[in-house]
Parts: sequence; C-alpha cells; structure tokens
Amino acid sequence: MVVTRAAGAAFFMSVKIIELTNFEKRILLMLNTLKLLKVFIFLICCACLVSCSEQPETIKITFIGPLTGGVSAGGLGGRNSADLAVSLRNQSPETKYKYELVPLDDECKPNIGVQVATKAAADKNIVAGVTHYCSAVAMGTVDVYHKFGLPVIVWGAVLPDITYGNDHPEIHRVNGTMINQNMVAAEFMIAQGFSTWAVIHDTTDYGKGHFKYFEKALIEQPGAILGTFGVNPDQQDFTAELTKIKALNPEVIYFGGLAPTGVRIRAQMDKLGMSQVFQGTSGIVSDAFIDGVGDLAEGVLAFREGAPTEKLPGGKMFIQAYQARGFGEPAEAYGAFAFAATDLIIDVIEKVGPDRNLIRDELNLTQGHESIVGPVTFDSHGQNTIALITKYVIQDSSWVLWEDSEYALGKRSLK
Amino acid sequence: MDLGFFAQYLINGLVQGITYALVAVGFTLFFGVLDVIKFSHGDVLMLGAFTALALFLGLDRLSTPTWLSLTIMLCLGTLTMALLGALLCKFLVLPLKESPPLNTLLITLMFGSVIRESVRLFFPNGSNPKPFPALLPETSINWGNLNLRLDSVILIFTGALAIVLTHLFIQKTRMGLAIRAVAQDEETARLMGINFTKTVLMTFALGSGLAALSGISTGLYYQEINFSMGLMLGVIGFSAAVVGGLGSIYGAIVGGLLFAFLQTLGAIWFSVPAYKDVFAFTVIIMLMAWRPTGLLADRSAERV
Amino acid sequence: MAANRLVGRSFCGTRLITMSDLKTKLEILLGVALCVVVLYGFLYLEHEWEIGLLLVILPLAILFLKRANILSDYQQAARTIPRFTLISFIVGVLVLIVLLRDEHFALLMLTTVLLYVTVSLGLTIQFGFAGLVNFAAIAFFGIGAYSMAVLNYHFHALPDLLIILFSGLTSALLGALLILPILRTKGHYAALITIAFGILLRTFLEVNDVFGGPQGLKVGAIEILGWNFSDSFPSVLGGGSFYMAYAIMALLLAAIAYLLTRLIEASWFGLNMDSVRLDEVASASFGINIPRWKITAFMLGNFFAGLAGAIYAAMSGFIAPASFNFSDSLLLVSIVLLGGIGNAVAVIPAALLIVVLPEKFQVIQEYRLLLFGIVVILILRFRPSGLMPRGLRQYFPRSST
Amino acid sequence: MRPVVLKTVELTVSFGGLKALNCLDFELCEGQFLGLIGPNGSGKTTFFNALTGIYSPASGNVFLYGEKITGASPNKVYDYGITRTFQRSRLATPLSVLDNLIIGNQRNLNFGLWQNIFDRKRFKAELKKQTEIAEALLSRFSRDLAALLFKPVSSLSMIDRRRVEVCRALISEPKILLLDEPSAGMTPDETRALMDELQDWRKQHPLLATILIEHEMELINKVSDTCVVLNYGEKIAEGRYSDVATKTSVRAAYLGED
Repeated sequence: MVVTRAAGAAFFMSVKIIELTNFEKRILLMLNTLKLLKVFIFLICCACLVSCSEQPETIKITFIGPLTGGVSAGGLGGRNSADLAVSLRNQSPETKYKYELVPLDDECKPNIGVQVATKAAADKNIVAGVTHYCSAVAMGTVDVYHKFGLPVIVWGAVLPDITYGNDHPEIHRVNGTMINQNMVAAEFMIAQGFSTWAVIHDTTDYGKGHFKYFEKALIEQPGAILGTFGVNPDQQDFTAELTKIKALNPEVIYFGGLAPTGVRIRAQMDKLGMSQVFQGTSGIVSDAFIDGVGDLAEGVLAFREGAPTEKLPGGKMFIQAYQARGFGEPAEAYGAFAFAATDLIIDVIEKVGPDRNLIRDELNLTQGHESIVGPVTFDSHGQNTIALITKYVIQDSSWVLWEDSEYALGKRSLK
Repeated sequence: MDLGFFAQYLINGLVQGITYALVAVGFTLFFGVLDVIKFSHGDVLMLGAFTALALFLGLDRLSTPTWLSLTIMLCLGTLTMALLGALLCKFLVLPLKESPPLNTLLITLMFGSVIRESVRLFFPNGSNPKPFPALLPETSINWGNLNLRLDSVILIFTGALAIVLTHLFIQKTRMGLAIRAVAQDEETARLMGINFTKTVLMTFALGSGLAALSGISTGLYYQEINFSMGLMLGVIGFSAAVVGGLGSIYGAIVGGLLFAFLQTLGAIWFSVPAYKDVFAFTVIIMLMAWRPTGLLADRSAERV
Repeated sequence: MAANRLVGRSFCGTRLITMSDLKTKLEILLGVALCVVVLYGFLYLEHEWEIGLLLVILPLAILFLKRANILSDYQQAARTIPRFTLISFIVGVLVLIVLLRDEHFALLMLTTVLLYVTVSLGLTIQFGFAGLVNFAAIAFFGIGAYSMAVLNYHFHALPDLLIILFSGLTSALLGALLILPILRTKGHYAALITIAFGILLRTFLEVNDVFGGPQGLKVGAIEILGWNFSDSFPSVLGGGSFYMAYAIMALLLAAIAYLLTRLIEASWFGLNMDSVRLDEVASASFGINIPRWKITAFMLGNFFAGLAGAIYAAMSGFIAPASFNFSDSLLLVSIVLLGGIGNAVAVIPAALLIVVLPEKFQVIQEYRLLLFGIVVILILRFRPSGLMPRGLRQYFPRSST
Repeated sequence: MRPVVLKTVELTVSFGGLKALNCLDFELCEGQFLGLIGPNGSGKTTFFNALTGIYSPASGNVFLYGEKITGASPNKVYDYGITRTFQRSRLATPLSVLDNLIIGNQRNLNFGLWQNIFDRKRFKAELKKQTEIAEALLSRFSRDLAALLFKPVSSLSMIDRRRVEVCRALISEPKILLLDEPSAGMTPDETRALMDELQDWRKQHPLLATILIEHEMELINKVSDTCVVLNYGEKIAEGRYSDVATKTSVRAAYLGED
C-alpha cells in the first residue's frame, strides 16, 4: 500500500515540475513518450506487488541464535529443538492456533543481534521470541525487546545481568545463570577433596563470566586458584599456557568456555603429559566435546543448569522425537532449553491468545510450569528460580549423571 | 626458569613456528610470482585437513594399516589441495591479473569463506570440532619437566624437510628456475620462452599443497580440527610472511618462528595470556615501522 | 581560439532548462522514483517469495533503466548539473525515510547502510585517492563508538553533537599512532599494519575490563535540545519510528561526507592524493609532499569512520568488542572494491548490497553466508573494476555539447 | 663564460659496497645543453637520482648557484627549480593529460583549504588559468595533443606520452631540466621531432640548462653543447662530442675493454 503512495509521490513530483512551465505541452510530450508509459507500468506493477503481499498469518514465534560462524553448533541445535516444539504442537489436535517459527541468525555478534532483534520485534505478526545463545548478544538486545514490548525467553545465554541487569518485564530466561552453576560446581569439587585449581577461560563474556563467579564461589570454600589464563577462543595452540599451568601443578584445571576450545585444551594437555582433572562448564556439555577429544574425555566433569532432561518423562520424549526427526545437527546442551522455552510460550499463547502484552504478563506469572528441564518459575526479573544444577561426568564416551556414574559409586576414580 | 620448562616452551614454540612458516611460505610464493595475496590460504589448509580426515574415515573401514593410511592421507590430501590451488588460480586469480591487487585479495577471501561455510554445512556435523586420528607414535620421554613426544619431533622434522625440499625445488630444478624467473620479471621470463601460466599454476599448486601438509600436521599434532581453524592461521601466516619479507622463503621461516616466539613470550609474560596476541601484533607493527619491507626482503632500490 | 573553446566547454556549467530537455528530466525523475520504489521493496519485503521476485525485478529494473536510456541520461545529468547526484541522493533517501517511517527494521537497515556509506567514503579517500589500504576500518568505527559510549556517560552535560565530533576526533587521533609505520611501508606491508591494529584493538577491548570487557557497554541515546532520539519521532513532524531521527542524522552525515569527498576529489587535494597513489617517486620529484597527503587522507578517513561509529553506538544503544571483527573491516573494504575503487557514488549501491543482501538471505538461514560469498565472487569475477568504475576527474560540472 | 648553475664536488653514491658514482666533479652552466653518455650501468641515472634527492649521496656535495643542496629531499629539489623525466615513463596513466601537467606545476598551485574546498569560484579561476597554461604549452609541442587535454594518458601513444612527460617537467619553468633517455621506446623520427620541439622551447627560455642522458650518439652530437662520459661511476671524459668521441678511453668503455 505504501508503495502506491510512492508511485503517487513520484507522479506528484513530476506534475509539480510540469506546472513550472507550459502545462499542456508537457503533458502531450509525456503521453507521446512510450518509454515513459512503460516506466509507469513498471512502477505500478511494483506497487501492486508490494500491496498484494499482505495475507492472513499464522501465529509467529521467532527463534534467534547463531546459525553461522564459530558457535553455530549450539545455535543450530537450539533452532532444531525450537522447530521441533512448534511442529509437535502443530500436530497436536488440542492446539487452538497454527504456529510458525521464524528463525533468525545473530551470528553471535551484538550488532547483528540488535539488527535481527529489531527485525523480529518490529514485526507485528511475531508475538514472542526464544532468543539468544551468546550473552553479549543478549545483553545488547534486551533493551530492544523492552522498547518494542516483545516478550522473550532466553534459551541459552547465561550471564546473570541479562535478567538481573534490568527491570524489563519482557525478558525471561528458562536456563539458570552462571552464578548457580558455579556455586554447585565449587561445593561439589571441594566435597570431592580437590583444593587447587588453575583456570583457563576464553575472553568472551561466557568464559570470563564463568571464571568470575567460580572465583566468587570458591572464596567461601577452602579452595585456591593458583593461576588464571584468559585465552582467545579462536586460538589453536594452548601449549604455552598449559606449560605454565604444569609448573603451577594444580589438582584441577577449570575451563570456562565452549566445546571447540575445550576440545583443544583437553587434547593438548595430553601432549604435555598432564593428567589433571578437567572440569568444564555447561559450554562443553555436548557430544561434540566427546567426539572431539576421544578417549581423553574419560573423567571430565561439567555442570549444567536445569534438571537432567533424560530423567524427566517429557525429556525422554524430546530426545526420541529429536532423533526421529533426523536433524542434521545434534541438539547440544541447550537444545532442551530452547524446546522448553518454545513450549512454554505456546502454552501461554494457547491460554491468553496471541497478544504481546497478555503473553508478557502471563509469562511473568509462570509458577512451577512443568517442562523438560524441570519446573519453571520466573522471579520478579523473569529468571527461572528453580535452578537445578545437574552434574555430569564423562564415562565410557558419554555424558553420565554424576549420581549414576561409576565414579560416584567409587568404582572409578577421578584422580 | 627451570630448564625443563624452558625446553618445553621451546619445543611448543618450534612446532607452532614450523606450522606458521609452512603457511607463510605459501604466501611468499604466491606473492613472488604474481604479486598477489591469496587470502583463502588458511581455509585451503583447513580443507586439506578435512580431506585427509575423510580419507582416513574411508580407509579405516577397509582397515588399512596405519602407515599406509597415513601415506595415502598425506599424498592425496596434498595433491587434492594442490589441484584446488591451481584451479583457484586459473579461474579466480589469473583472470583478475589486470585489476587492482586488492580484488584478488577479496575474491580469494570470499572463496575462503565459501570453503569454510561449505565444510561447516556439508561435512557431517561440520560445525563441531572433529577428532583427528593419532597416527604418529606417541612414545614420549620425560626429562625433568620436559615431556618430549616423538610425534612433535617427527612433525618438526617433516615441516622443516618440506620447507627445505621446497627451497631445493625452487633453487635446483628447471621448474624452480622458471618460478624464480617469473618472480623476477614476468615480461622477460615470457620472452625467454617460459610458459607463464604453467609456472604460476605450478606455484599455486605447490603453495596450496604445502598448506594442506601443514593442515594435516596440525591435525596430527592437536588431534582435533575444526572448520574455522584456518582463519587465524591464515592471518598469522600472512603476518609472518610480511614481517619476514614477502618473496623470500627464508623470510617466511624467520617470520613464522618469530611470531611463534612472540606469542610464547607473551603467554609467559602476561598474566592474561590473551594479551599475547596484542603483544605479538604490537611488536609486528613496530617491526614494520623499523623495517618497512620486512626483515629479509630484497631491499635493492626501486628502479627509477 | 582552441583554448577558449575547450575551456569554455569545460567550465560553463550552467543549467540548461530548455523545452527539449524536459523529456529527459522527467525520465530522470522517474528513474529516481523507480530506484526509490525498488529500494523500498528491497528494504521492506520479508517473505521468501517476495525476495525471490525482487531478485528477478532488480536486474529487470536495471535493464529497463538502461534500455530506456534513463541510465545514460542520468549520468549525463550528473555530469552537467551541479550537485545533481547529491541532491537526488538526499531527496531519494528522504522520500524513503518518510515512506518507511513506521518500519523500524527497514529504517535500522537504512541507517546502517548510510553509516557504512560514510565509513566507505572515508576508505575511498584513504584507499581510492591516496592509496592507503586500511583493513582496520571497523576498528576506527569501533573507536568512535566506544568514545561515544564513554564520553556520553562521563560528560553527560556536553552537547551530544560535540560528543559525536569528539568521537570522530578520538578515532583520528588514535589512528595517528599508526602514521609512522604507515608512512614507511607500502602495499601489502601497509595492509598488515592495519590488520594487526584491528585484531589488536579488538583483543584489547575484550581482555581489558576498563571499557566493559567482552560484555560490552550500554550507550545513551543522542539528545539534542531536549529531544531524545530514542523516543518516537515528534508527532508534530508526522510521527514515526524513533529510528527516523537517526536515519536523518545518518543521511546528513553521509551527505556531508559525500560532498566533502567529491570536493576533495575535484580539488588539488584529490589530484595530489591520486598522484601519490599512482607513483610516489614521480610525485616526490614534482614537489608533492607525500607524508602530508597520506596523513591527511588517513586521518580524514578515520575521522569519518569515528563519526559514523558514534552515531551507530547511540542508535543501537549497545556495543561490544565482538561487533568489531576483522571480517567487518573486510566487509567495508569489499564495499569500496565492489562499487569501484575511488568512485564516491559507487559506494552507495555497494553498501546497500553488502549490508542488506545477507539480511535478505535470512530466509535461507545457515546457508546465507555461503550464498553471499558466491554472489560477491561472481560480481568480482565478472566486474573486476567494480559495479561503477571511477571515471576521469571532473573539477566542475560541464554542460553537454 | 655564463654562470655555473649546478655543480657537484666529489659526489659519491654507493649501494652496499658498490660505488655507483665515484667522486664525481661536474659543472653545468646557464643555458647549457649537456649530454650525459656512458655504457649501461655507468651511473647516469644514479647521477640524476642523486641530484634530485631520490638517493642520498654517501659523500660529496651538490651546489645550486653556489648554495649547498646536498641530500635535499626530492620535493625540495623541485622547489629549487630542477625537474626531470624518467627513463621508464612515470606518468599517472589513469589521470587526464591536464591532471598530469597540473601535477607538474605544483609550485604555482594554491593549496589553501579555503580556496580548494569552500571558495570554489576562486578555485575555478585558478583551474582555468592552469588549463590555459597547460594547453598553451602542449600546443607548442603538438597541436593534436592539445586537443587531448581531457583524455586519460593511458589512451595516448608513446610519443604523446613522452611529450606529456617533457611538458610536465617544463610547465613549472624550471632552471634545470634533466632528461633521462627520452628516446627510449620511440622511433628515430619521433625522437627528432621531440628534440626539435624542445630546442624551440629552449630558444625562448635561453637560461634553461639541460642535461640529457641518451644512447643515440647522433642525437647527442646534434643537440648537445658539451658531453660528459661516465664509466663505472667515474667521469672519463668531458668536452664537445666530436672531441670526446674520438678519445680512446671512451671507445674502450663502450667496447667493453678495460
């Protein structure tokens, strides 16, 4: 419609010029020019095209995460999971509306994130969002969602400030923050009898944040960090850092970062003949880590927010359904959260209808909502407070719940 | 510092330095013959490693003995990349010969990102890091705090051998002579009856083969490869080639070792090792201010 | 006398408004309108089939303009009528802004394009005129953005226009650190210095917590005379998205940068910069002070980048080191190359392509970067000197004969 | 005897261990046309480069009207009134003929920010003046060339490029003109035409001193007042061409004997 206006404006402008001098002659001239007519027809066609593009819509939910670039594995897993949630609900006969997932790529870059967040938030047909895997991107976009009033649930970014750094009622998060994760991690490790750490973290918000909260958590415990090494996530070679750590001789190497970097560090530890316990964060809870490291993965520890998916009835269904759909990429650690967030949003829409404000308010009232990552309860900042932290250990090339592992039973030993 | 740790740093740095040097030699060769920078070099390296991995996975099914798969991986991986390099040169680089040199840089860069994205999308589960088989003997000697592994030593020697062979090839063979002639003066070389296109293609094949070799040895060493491994290696290799002096093989070696040395030094010095790149690149900028045409480049005055 | 005739031809740049000219004028107007409509579609359309259709229309439209001789008429007009390009650019974009006044996202993209145009104009001066390769454009953009964030936070009392200016200056001054190595090196060697600087700066911002570290910084909105740019556009002026204010500001900046670039090109400054680029030895032998022109070009280009960065930071409200990657610098360089090195007009369509195209590929999700790479390769391969190669220097518009 | 314009005393330029110029004493008078000859690699172009500040001499001095200008930068040398052409054409080929000539007239351009960017009227006037100067100069050499003022140099023929290069060196009305093998790449006829045009210019600017590096002995014989012969960076002979050409040392140098 607006373009019809554009064509009108163009016509108006041309008329205006004509008025400047002899009107009739000009009109004749114009009519005589076939060329001009053609252009006009062309313009009108364009205008029609644009105005015809309005059509009845299904209810749209956006998914935003990194689909290209270095951490796209996590993003693609999340996208598939959200997609799965939508299609499962669409298949169900109880569902009132038809849903459509609009996946957008934030490339894990804040500027692109703001761009696509604006795109989603400004689109009236999108009523809610399942957004962001990278914390820096989420930090940049929360204001955008607030400004446009788009209710979103963060499905992967773990920086506490995303929910706690603002009072925006639109922002929610199903996954826990790195605070809870590291508290549990520190307590657990101390309980296992470890007391000295060396920390390697990548210098992104993810790794650096994890280090910060792990350090905080350790202050309350009788543990000591002997050395900290911030590294570039693109870095290939870590032998210099590891040699330095070798000289410090800690009991545990704490790694704050994502699987690709973690794989390199664990593999290179072996090169230097280091056999310290490798303790990771949620970022390495992925089959990619085990695939990448191979046999060296045995005994690696990691922690993840949320209840163990595989133990919950809905979770089992998720894992099966995901496999049944035959996605090209695995769900990765946060796929379950993306699924849970999408499912929660659809539940809310089913209840209150496709209206952003109603969805926002209803989301804020969420109390003990059952999901595949455990019950979800949002606090006043929209943060899921039921911060179950699951402890994992790699046993025989798969992530095993600590409680179920042979390590917990004393059959194997970490040291 | 403890002597063992010192030796350990030295060995680590040497492995890295040789890898950088291998990449830098490629940059230097391309620049030598065509005055172009081929920025997809790092991604060719990555593709070489992935080709070798795919070969291995195939051979593994046939349960080929280790030494044989290793040889096949090395030969086929290197040859495939050499072919790719030559094709790239023929269809993307040579046609742009008359346009500004930056165009070549950009087109190869985009080609690199096409390679990268293709591997990410079309290699099974390509966006995740892939384990690379440990095919080299893993015997290691512990000597105080030094853990010297046989595979590191083998890789250092292989890398060095590859560079020496490249050098000999360029200095002693007819083809090498042609490459040198083209590098010195294209027109004169043509007048002397040298097949220009063939020589350039050969050089690109050679450089890309070296990249594949360093990709495979990176895989063998770190036992892990990923689709974005070529990005940083490409930039560092380019830096090494420039600091050493474009067009000089010795320069590439010196540049590669220097860069690894700076990074190691930075990692030791700074409490936050990520500063090591800040440090290395700052030193590079200062070196460039001091020696504007690189450390070892031919500094003969421009002909006026 | 022959001399007089020649001189007369080249300097009598008076507007010829004659009857026979009218058809041409109308055509040009329609051409501009067509461009606006197509651009509108380009920025506005979202659906897969619409974009597909647009991809068909776009070449058709270009073919149309060519077939109807409108393109050449337009070029003729640009050569003969003073400031023709600038005015049609401003008017066209203003119309676009008004048309898109409620489309937040399209306005955001348009503003980004305009800011990238500004940076690319800076690169045109640096690289297209003086021959200085700058692979750290996004770093200088980032310096401007960070200065904006820090200055706006600490010196809130200062008027924001002044802060934007300071951000540009900071960018130029920090760039001055590189002057010595840049002056001493040439070609690929100089390229390395800027590459190193770009990587170094990003790592520094990320490792160091002074400027927010990897988590980034929030940036306050621009406020001029009590008008907060992040509020909706004043209803007195017709209302609209809050991005409208930024879009107009970016348009103003891009227009000034464009005007300045063209004036530099059409003066002895541009002449000397060209000479420095083409042959340093010859230039020096004819008294050209090479450092002077290189420094001027380098500082000015970085100044442009800094200004654009400052506005960008205020508009997006948030900046983080991860936004200022080496790959973004390459994107900017590719705008200049794709457009046609040294041609100030060419960066406009090129920036549009490079910034908006990947965004339009969102429908193909993870395959979009792959396709983008292939498109750029094809353009470079078959238009090696860019979409609109630079022509001869024209000091003043000249009337056609 | 006319006053000495340019004088070098024991001028030495060395690259590493190699002495490209060795203790060269040299004098050039006002209005003189001096031919500089010698076998390949004898240091002729090096001599030009040392004079124009592209190479800095290892030792020795250069005097211009008795004033020491040793080691001056190339743009300083230009300001002193010494211009040159290059053995391999060094024009800015993508630029127009006019642009190239204006580049040669740096000294007389106003580089004020105000005039260049803001006061475009005054700039227009200056441009007009420069265009007239350029056109007048070109038409002295070739009327056809003057018509190509607004064409890119890359579209010009070899001889026209040479002409533009010579004009670029002359447009600022220098005191000393250094011509480095202008005949390279041209037919003898073209060379002769160019030299005639140059002689014509010299008639109107009698004070212009010229040094010509040339391999065409015919040409040297025809146009030069005196000759200097270089070999291995040293002056081996000086005088009228007819005298110099007969010297055994010169013949030996050219025939490659020791």
